[in-house]
Amino acid sequence: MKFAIAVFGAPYSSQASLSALHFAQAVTLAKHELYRVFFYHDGVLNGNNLMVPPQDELNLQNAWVEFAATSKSELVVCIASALRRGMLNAEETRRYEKTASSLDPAFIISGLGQLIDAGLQADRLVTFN
Amino acid sequence: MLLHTINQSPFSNFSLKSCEKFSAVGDAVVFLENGVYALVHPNLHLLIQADLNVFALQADILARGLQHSCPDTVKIISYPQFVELCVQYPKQKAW
Amino acid sequence: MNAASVPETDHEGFLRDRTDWNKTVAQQLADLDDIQLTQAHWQIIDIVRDYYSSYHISPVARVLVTLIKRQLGPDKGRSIYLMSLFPGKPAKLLARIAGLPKPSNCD
Amino acid sequence: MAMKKFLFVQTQPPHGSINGQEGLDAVLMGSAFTECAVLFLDDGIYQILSDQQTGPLNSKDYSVTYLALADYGVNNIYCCQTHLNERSLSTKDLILPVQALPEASIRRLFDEYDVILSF
Repeated sequence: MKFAIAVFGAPYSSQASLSALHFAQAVTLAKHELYRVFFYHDGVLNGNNLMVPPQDELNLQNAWVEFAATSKSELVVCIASALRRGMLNAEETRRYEKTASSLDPAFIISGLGQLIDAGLQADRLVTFN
Repeated sequence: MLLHTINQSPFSNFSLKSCEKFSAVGDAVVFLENGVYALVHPNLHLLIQADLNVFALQADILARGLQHSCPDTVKIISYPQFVELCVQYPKQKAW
Repeated sequence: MNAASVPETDHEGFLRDRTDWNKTVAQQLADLDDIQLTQAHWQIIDIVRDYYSSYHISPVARVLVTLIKRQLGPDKGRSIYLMSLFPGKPAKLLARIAGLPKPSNCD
Repeated sequence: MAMKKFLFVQTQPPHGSINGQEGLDAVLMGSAFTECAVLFLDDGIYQILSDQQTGPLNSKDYSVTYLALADYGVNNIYCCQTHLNERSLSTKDLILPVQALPEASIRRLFDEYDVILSF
């Protein structure tokens, strides 16, 4: 079965990201297809490659990147949500004349249409808010 | 058939009440994150009476020390079982 | 206003301060794409500015074409007409010239 | 297979968080793809209360953006009559025409739409 996951919560301030990560791992473990993980609202902050949690705590951004690498899953952040919250990749950093980029390259920056597409294409869209 | 997910504590949020109001016989409810505090909330039995299938995520229960307060009417599930529920129930309503 | 006093824009030609916008500035912004604003352009600019002022969003191209059709008739209410006046990416170009907020890339 | 229909559920009041505004963005985007409807539940109904004056707060007034839904082809807009009553509101207090439904009909909406996205 084809799954898609939407993550709406910021790392650490909400549990949404951690729950979604466990769920995503279970989806791929069960040999289901994971069509896309879409980050919206504060969920885009999961792509922040500047996060430095204490060493005895899970680094959620790293965990997502590792998950995406091993499962070959697509991580997509909503561009409008991301720009509003300062999650910029190199291209957007240039476009908005900023000095640093904050979005890990493992995360694809794209439009909200990718969330709608996930709802249309996947058999199941599961939201973690 | 709907799969309701509740991630907020019913002691500080209306999700449990809304879910009960807008559910139908045969729906499933999954408590996760702070939603697992529903296991010790006096209104939990309303969901059982309404013939809903009630589940709660084990990892969230354990993390909060609620493992000794789980009523028999609630099925404790793992993340893989949560995924399996999503297969059985085609639509999710996240409260 | 003389030609020297072009308000500050970003590297994509969007006004840094949208309150700097006026009809003279619009032509200066259009000059960056070698567009001479005609009455036909202004009809469209007026439509998007009115729309923004009423609804606080810029209409997406699909909706803009519908608005043009409703207000200017079926001959003009076609995306090819919009493209002929504002070639390339009409929604983005129009936002820039009409002094509306810079749209995010992937809309 | 028929195109899936989306139901967008607004549950948060405006300005206290950006959820409603970004939820509305999702509806507008969804309208480009498929049939979409909006349901206001609980405090979500306050998003479309008339006469919001956001100037002193310097917060964007997106309540008027709901008026654009018709141009975007979104014509099914619902709320819960009970939630209106609880807040001493009527549909006349709202910025756009909304169908107020009894609680039992809300459940039918959940059945009617294929994807439910809550904000």
